[in-house]
Order: sequence, then C-alpha cells, then structure tokens
Amino acid sequence: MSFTIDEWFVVALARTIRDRETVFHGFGSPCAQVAMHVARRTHARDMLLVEGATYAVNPDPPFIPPTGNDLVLAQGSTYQMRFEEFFDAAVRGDVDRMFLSGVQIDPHGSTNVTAVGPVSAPKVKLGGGGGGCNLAATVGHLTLWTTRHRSGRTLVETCDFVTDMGHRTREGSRAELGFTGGGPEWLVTELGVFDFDLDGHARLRQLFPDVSLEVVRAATGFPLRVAGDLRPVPPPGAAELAALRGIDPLGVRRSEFSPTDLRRTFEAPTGVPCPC
Amino acid sequence: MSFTIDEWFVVALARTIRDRETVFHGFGSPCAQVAMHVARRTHARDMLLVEGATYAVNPDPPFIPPTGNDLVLAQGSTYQMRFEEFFDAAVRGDVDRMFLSGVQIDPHGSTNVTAVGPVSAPKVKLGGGGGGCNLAATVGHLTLWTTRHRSGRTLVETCDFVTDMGHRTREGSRAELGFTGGGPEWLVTELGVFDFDLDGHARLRQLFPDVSLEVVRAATGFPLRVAGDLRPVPPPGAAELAALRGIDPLGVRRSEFSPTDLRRTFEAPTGVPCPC
Amino acid sequence: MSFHHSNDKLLSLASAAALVSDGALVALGGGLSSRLPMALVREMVRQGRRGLHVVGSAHGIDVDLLVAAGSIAVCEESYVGFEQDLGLAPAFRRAAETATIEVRESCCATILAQLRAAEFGLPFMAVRGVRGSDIRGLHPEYGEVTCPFTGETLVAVPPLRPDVALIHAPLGDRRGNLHLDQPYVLDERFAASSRNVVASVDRLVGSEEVDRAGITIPAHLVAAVSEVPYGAHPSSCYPGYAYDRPHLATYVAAATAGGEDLADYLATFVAGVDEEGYRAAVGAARLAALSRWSESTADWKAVFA
Amino acid sequence: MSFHHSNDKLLSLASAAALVSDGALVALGGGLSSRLPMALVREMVRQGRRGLHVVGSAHGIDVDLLVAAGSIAVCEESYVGFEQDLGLAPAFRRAAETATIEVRESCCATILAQLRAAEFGLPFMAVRGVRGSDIRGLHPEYGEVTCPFTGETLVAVPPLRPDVALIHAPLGDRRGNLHLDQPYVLDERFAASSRNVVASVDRLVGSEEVDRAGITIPAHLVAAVSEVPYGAHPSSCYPGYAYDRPHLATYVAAATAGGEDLADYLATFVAGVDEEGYRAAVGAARLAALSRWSESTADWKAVFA
Repeated sequence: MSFTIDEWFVVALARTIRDRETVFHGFGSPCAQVAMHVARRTHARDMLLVEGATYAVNPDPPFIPPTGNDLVLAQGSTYQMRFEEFFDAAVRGDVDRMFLSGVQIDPHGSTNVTAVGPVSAPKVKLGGGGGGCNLAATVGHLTLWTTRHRSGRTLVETCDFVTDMGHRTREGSRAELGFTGGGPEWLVTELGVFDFDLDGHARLRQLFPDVSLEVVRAATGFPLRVAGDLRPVPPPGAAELAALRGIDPLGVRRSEFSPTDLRRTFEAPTGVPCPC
Repeated sequence: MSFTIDEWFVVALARTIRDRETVFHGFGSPCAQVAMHVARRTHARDMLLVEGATYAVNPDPPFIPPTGNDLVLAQGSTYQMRFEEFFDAAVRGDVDRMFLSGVQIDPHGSTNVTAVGPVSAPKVKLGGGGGGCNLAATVGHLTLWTTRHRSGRTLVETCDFVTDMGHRTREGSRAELGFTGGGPEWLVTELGVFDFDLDGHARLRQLFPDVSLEVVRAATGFPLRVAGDLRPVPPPGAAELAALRGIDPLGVRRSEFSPTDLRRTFEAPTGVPCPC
Repeated sequence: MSFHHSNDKLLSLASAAALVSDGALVALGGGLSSRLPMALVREMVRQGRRGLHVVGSAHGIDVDLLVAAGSIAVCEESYVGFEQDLGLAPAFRRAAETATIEVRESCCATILAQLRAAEFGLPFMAVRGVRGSDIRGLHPEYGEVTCPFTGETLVAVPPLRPDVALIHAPLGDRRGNLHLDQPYVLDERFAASSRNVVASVDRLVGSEEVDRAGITIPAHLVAAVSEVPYGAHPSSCYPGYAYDRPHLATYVAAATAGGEDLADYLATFVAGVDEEGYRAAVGAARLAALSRWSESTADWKAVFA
Repeated sequence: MSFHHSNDKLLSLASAAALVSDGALVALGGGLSSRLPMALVREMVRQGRRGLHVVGSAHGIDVDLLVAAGSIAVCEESYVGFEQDLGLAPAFRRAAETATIEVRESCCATILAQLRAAEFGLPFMAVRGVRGSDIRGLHPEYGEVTCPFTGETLVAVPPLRPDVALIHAPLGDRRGNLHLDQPYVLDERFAASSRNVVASVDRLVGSEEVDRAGITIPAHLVAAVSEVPYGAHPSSCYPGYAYDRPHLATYVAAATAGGEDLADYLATFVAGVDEEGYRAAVGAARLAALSRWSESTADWKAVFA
C-alpha cells in the first residue's frame, strides 16, 4: 500500500486529537480540516468536531471544498453554532483543541500570519489571524502545523509579528498573562513532529523516514532540541488512508505543499496495525 | 354612549403614547397592556408595540389573557424578540416608553414593588420588579400608573423600598447617576392625571369629573402640586372605546380596580371629537 | 461547563432530579406561568431537596411550591407571584415576611448580565441602572467599575454559573437536543452558562424530528433528559397545552390558607403521587381541555375562564 | 440605532448604496466567500465612494475590490484573502505594503466584543487574550480594566457602532425583514449595533414568505432594502448559488497583475456596467451552473472544479 506525504502528514495531524475532545480549525486550513474528519472517522469517533467557519457540529460532508465557508461543509450536521456561540464556548474553556498554522513560527509556538517584515510597511502583508489571537489564549490545546519547514523561513528564532501567542512572548508567559488555555502541544511539519518541553520550547520527537536530522537542523531557524527517544513518524493505517481519501476527493490538502514535497511517496511496511 | 372608569382610565393611559414610539409594558399590567393595543388601533398606528413577556412585535391578539406570558399575545406578530434582544434594545436606548406601576409611588416617580415595611422582615412582601430596575434607567420615557390612589397608601412621601428609580433618589438625580432615560413623564391614577414639573415632582394636570381636588389632596401622601391650567380628563372617543372593548373581551383590565371604583360610570358628552 | 458528549442522556425523572444536590445553585427555566419545569420541581420536593439557591427572572408556582415544601434557602428571582390575576405568591410571601428564606431580589437585566459573564468567560460584567435602586443594597457581592474610556462608574456584577439549569421543552431527543418555542426567556443563556442542564420533555422523539422543529438547545450543553408528559403543568407548554388557571387558583388558595389545606395539596399533587398519579389527580379531561386552545378563539378564551 | 418604523424601505441599488457616505464606518456582512454584499460594494465603487473605514471578520473580494478601487482608507478586518486556494488578497496586499491604506488588523472575538458593547449599551467590554499578541499594538484605542472581584487585568475595548452595515440576504420583504441561512457570521450583531442596516436581497417576497422561512434580521433594524438577483456573486448565497471560484481566480489574476488587467476587470464587471450588465458579463450559463449544486454531489463538486 503506497501513500504520499500529504496523506501521511494529515494522518499525523489527526493523531494529535484525543477522543471526546471538542476540536476546531480555522479557515484556510485544508490539512487540519481533513485531519479532523479522519480522526472522527477512525480513533476519535466521539469527538465534537466544529467545522471551521460554518461552526457546524459533527457534520459528514461528502467532500471538502476549496473554501472554509461553504454549505457542503455543514452537510449531515444536526446543529450549527452561531459565530458568537462558538467564540464564547472557546473563551470560557469548552473547546479542547484548535489547529493553528503560521508563515512564521517561533520556538515557543508563537505564530505570525499578519506580516513579514515591519508591520507598518511589510515586505509581505499576509491575510491576518481571523479569531486566533483570542482563541489561542483560552483553547485547551493547540496543534500547530506547517508544510513549509523545509524553506528555512518558517521556523524562526523570532516572529516579525506575533499574531497568536504560544507559550511565551516578550510580554511574559501564559500564566503571567492570565491565559486559561494550555498553548501549543504539537507542531507537525512536513519534516517531522515536535512537542514542547517544560520550558515550552519545541522539541523534535519524530522524523519522517526520508528526512535526516541534518536537514531538519538546517531548516530550523533556532537551536534544534531533539528528544532522547527520537523515532520515525508512525505510518498511516489503512483505515486512516481510506477515511482521508474518502473525505478529500478534491485533494484540497495538497494545496498546502510545494510541488517538490508532493512527489514524496512511501510504501507501508506490511502488517502495521492501525491505531484506530 | 356610556363607559366605566376602567375604560376611561385605559384610554387616558393610551393617550400618553406618541405615534412611532417603541413601547413596552411589563407583566401583571393589564391596564397598560390593553392601553398599548388601544393606542396602536387608534392614534398611534405606526408605534412599535412590544408585547410584554412574549416580546412579540406588533401582534394582534384576539383577546388579552389573564397572564402576561401566553401564546395568544403573540398572535399576528411576524417577529418575536429574544429576551436579551429586548433588554439590550432598551438599555442602548431604542425603547421610547415603558409603563410602570407601583404599590408605592413617591413625588419624584420612584416606585416600590418589592416590600412594604422593612425589606429584611417586610409587613408585605410584594412580587418584585422584574426587569424594571435597569429598564427605568434607560428607557426614553416612563408612564406610571396606579388604580389605588384613593387608598391613601399609594402616593407616599417616601417609598419603603425603591425598586425602580424615578427622577431622583437619595443617591441623586438621573443625570448624576448617568442614566440615559428621561424618567417618568406621566402618572395616571383613577383620580386624575399628573405630569412632572421641572423639579421632576408630580403635578396634577387633569381630574376625572367625579373627583374633587380635595379628594385627591386627601389621598396623596405628599404636598399636592396642581397645574395652573387644571382640566378635566378628556373623555374617550368612540373609536377608542370600540378598540378597547374589542381587544379586552375578558375584561382583564378590571382586575386592577376596587369594586367601588368599578361602579363609576360616565356618559359621553355628545359630539366630542375623537383625537384619533 | 464543558460539553456533554454522551449520545444517550435519557434518565428517569427520579434520576434526573437527583442530579440536583441539596444547596445547589439552580436556574429555573421558563417564566411566569409558561414552560416552568414543574415535574422536576415536584420530584425535587418528593426527594426532600433542601437549601436550594434559585435564580431566574419572573416566576410563579415553581418557586412558591419549592418554598412551601421548604426546599429553598435563597431566592434570587426578579419576581415571584401570580400577576394581577391571582396576586402575591403565598408561601414565598410568608417565608419572606418571617425571614425563613433569604430574598436576594434581583433584576432580569442584571441576571442576564451575570449569566453572560459566565457564558463569555469573563470575571465580571458592567450594568447600567441598578444604581438608584435599593435592589443594589440586597447584593453586597456587586462591585463597581470605572470605564477606562468615559470615566463613568458602572455597577459590576460577578458571573452567575448555576450548578444546574432545569429546563422543560415540548420536544427533545435522547442525545439531549431540545426544541423550544418562543419566548425562550433565559433558557438559552442558562444552558450556556450552567454546569449542567437537566431537561424534561413532553415528548421524546427522534433527532430528525427535533431537527425539523429546530434545535434551540444543542445536545452538547445537556447532561440529562427525561420524558414527562405534561411536565410543565400547571404552567403552559405550547403548542401542547395552555396554563391551567383553575389549578393555579386551587394552589394559591391552599398555599394562602397554609396548614391542612397546603398539606392536602402537597399530598394530593406532589408528595403522595408520582407524575402518573399527578396527571390522574389533575384529571385526563382537564388536561385534554388545555390542549383545545387551538380549535377556536372561543375555545382558547374558555381555557382561561 | 433607534428603530426604523417605515413600512416601505424598498430602494434602488443606487439609492441604497448612496446611504453610505464617504469616510463612513462600514460593517461588511457575510464572510470569506459567502454572502458578501457584492452588489452594494460594486455600486459604491461606481459612485466613487472614498475614505471608507471597513470592519468585519474574515473577508475576501469585497474588501480587496474596494481597496483596488481606492475606496478604503482604514481596514479593520480580522482577515482579508482567498484562503489556501487562491492565496493573498492582491490589492489589499499591495496597498498595505505601500502604506496607501491603514491596516488596523483585528481579531474576530475582539470585534464581537466591541459590537456587543454597542449592542448592550455599554461604554466598554473586557476581553481575554489580545495581550501577548502584537495586534494589541495596532490599537491604541484599546485600554485596560481591572476586575473588581478577581483583581486580574483585562484588555478593555470600546464600543464599535458602524454607521452602516451592508448585509446581503437571499430573501427579504419591502418592510425590511430579512431571512438568512447559517452561518450568519456577524450579521445579527452588525444589525443590532449599527446605526443603519442597508440590505440587498436576491429575491424580494411577501412578508408571509419571509416569516415562513424565518426572520433572521427584523424590519425595525433595517433602514433600506434593494432587490438584486445574484447580489452576492461571485460569493455564494445558498440555497441560491455556490461561490464562483473561476470568477474569483479571474479577479485575483487581474488584481495581481494590476494596471491594464485590473482596469479591464473593473471596466468589464464594475464601473462600466450596472448590475444587469454585470450578470450579462458573467454570463447566464455560468450563473445557472452555480445553482446546480443541489442536483447531485457530482454537480456540487463540479462547481468547485
């Protein structure tokens, strides 16, 4: 059974979700969006899935469209939260996990989706953070991801602009700011999977088998911390791949990857048990 | 054409409503409730009528029931506000008039519907103020009414407990408290009609023809101020009486009057023009 | 207030009511004589619940019955009574006048602000009004806050996070989805701000039917649901039934007289019976008459005669 | 914000758009590529509106087109772009990078809090979060407030009271009642907090039909309504039509190239035509195809190909 990096990457994202969690993704996040549906169809059948900008609860869309606010995403849902209903739930602590990405991500998991260069006259004006700046403060756990780690411009020592706070900024730690959420728990990149150590600093836990530690080190803009028990990323199970291919026939997840990375394909070692 | 005091009283209340006002009455207020429908069916056809505890906008109920929260009150309405939708509108200043009553009413229009005697161990524990305590601060104008002026216990120098503030309390004036509403504009009793002078003090403007100034003075627990141009209360018009009898076939308005007062009947001087 | 993920929350009325502990902060759904959670109220009385702190807007027989049964320690409603029609709430009035309950009378808008603080995850909310009213004096827990922009001083109120909200709905499914008709009163806010929603429904139906009717309160906010026909009686639960005015009058008379009369009412309609017994005591004919409101305006009027 | 009592608010698109003055604080309804008030946006461009201060959540071609046409001075949205699919917003990006517009980027939840302050009649609202984000630095108008109960310091935000909210609905009546399908995004909050709601509807129908569909925004909040078929195109307005992805791609290409290409787009689809001309330029066949989403999953997928 063969699969591609975008498929494996999405399964790695899906596995950061625990069953019975209430989970949310923002718009413009096809990989996270697909990952949530994969999780709900495999190991997290009782999660409460809030479908992005539609705020639909536990929908079963026939496919994922190229926009995060389309009626197709609410199909099969019995209830759609109001905009404010979702944000209130997240602020008061009823949302357990949110997926968050960044054009820049610092070692403590702060992210920048606002501007590259000085914000007053940016080199690149990015789209903006949507609701992240408040949500990141109060949602239970954050799963961060990027598909552009290899570029060397994504994992940086310092973000040009902090849109969404990670474990600490120059203003202090989350505790010092009175934030009720736990902050970044995972950072999944197309090269490997990081968790965050006791200092709230990213630490490499898993590597994709076609990637070397040197490649990761070279692509990472801050001193790389590596877990003692560094392992390869566990391969996707058949059920996870089937769920993924079922929910994303248009392949919107691929829009996040560079053409080069999309050529990465893998063979499943036979007889790997699916965790679901 | 003959009519009774309850009918005339309700018409007097109705005439305090200006056309195109947004008007609200609380629960347990049959006279105000009937008055609003009379106004909307006669001189204030473009008022926005918010029907008590149903928050129905411009309904046309077939009759007024003995409770303020019944489905019949929303009949013919195309829209029902949510509870919070109404209160927010009132607090931000979109509600122009509210009807408010009191077991005690002081000269500045503060009202008591909480307790007679010390609140810690009351002589009579009353029902309570519902939403009045906040609404009285921000609604544009208040029309106060009582059907128990004659008792001598209603218009008092000082309320045992101020549930809803009038023009001033010992804490100060409305301006000093930063209230955005105009406070009491009219006080209609079964003896006559008061407005409020520049000190925000009740002032008798109209008398029912079967009531003498001495009766009013004797029944009023504070020095009576009388307008220079004291007049009789203008009699109800045929259209007003027809509207009233149409909307209140159960006669719920009568529940507010003493049996003695209910015996007061009047003959319309012929050829009185209806103001509507 | 974290979400309830179970897909089957159906409980017996006894088990549902048992989720309310003695001394709990309880939000009562509905208002005046409409959609009051009466079956849950009666069951709490049967179970001898004590020391409850009830909060809500304008209520009637639900609160008065709990007071009559000695279940309430603190009453923080904005109104308790039977409007102009049947007047003051007898048991509530007696208990307040003898200081056997603590009355922390509040205002609908203030309660809304406090529920919003809880729902919005904020440690306080500001309110206009309240100043100038002696109600302020009944609430030492209120504070003050100065607006950093205008400099004006407003009353600050703390979050109100009920331990449980008791909500009656005409329709619901076993997952906990509830459909209500307007007016919702504070029920949506109670559901979002309370730690647990315990619901009773006149009819338990499939999710599709609740979905068609429209989900007012979603399953993830609901901890338990119990099916009790006429569960809001003697208050109304449209479109099913109008309120039972003669029954309210019977109650008010008994509660006003107190002693034997009140004891008889409680024995006949509450302590001595289960809900099936309650419906039998009220009488099938009477219950049927309350559903006849929709047949004609004359029938509707007749219900209130 | 006081209520609108008129029983006939039907205006031509030109008269409706003319209710927005140069320099106005404008709330844009809908979100991303769904239910954007595009006909009103195009008409404002035709009328040469200048100096607008736009506020909202996550938006796309509505804001980018206004920036391309030079109508915007200040942009206070939480996001402007075309998601992963079509990427950054070309005109918005260029204007921000050359500082020809002021970008006061905000956060959905902060904007919600500011709208609520206006809706609730409060001089400020407290928000969690924002601290720790550099977005705070873009908003000198924010303040701080200390909770009188917990002592914690929160960010205080002032009320946001738009001069006008531009809202597109599939259905409405001439009195101004509007029916929307979920997600409402911020439209309900905009309607309650803005001084005026100016609406466009795909279909003007009788009040009974809006009532049957469900009134999302009531007439008393609406100042004007104009009937414009496909008035949200190229964004979606379900159940009528899906969003026109190829058209968005055409726009993004033209706006990215700028100069002639952008001028051509504006001439062909905005300045050079009225809305009838716009629909003709898009093409009846294409518009019909966008309504075919409901026929089958294959058709729905095909719309996005």
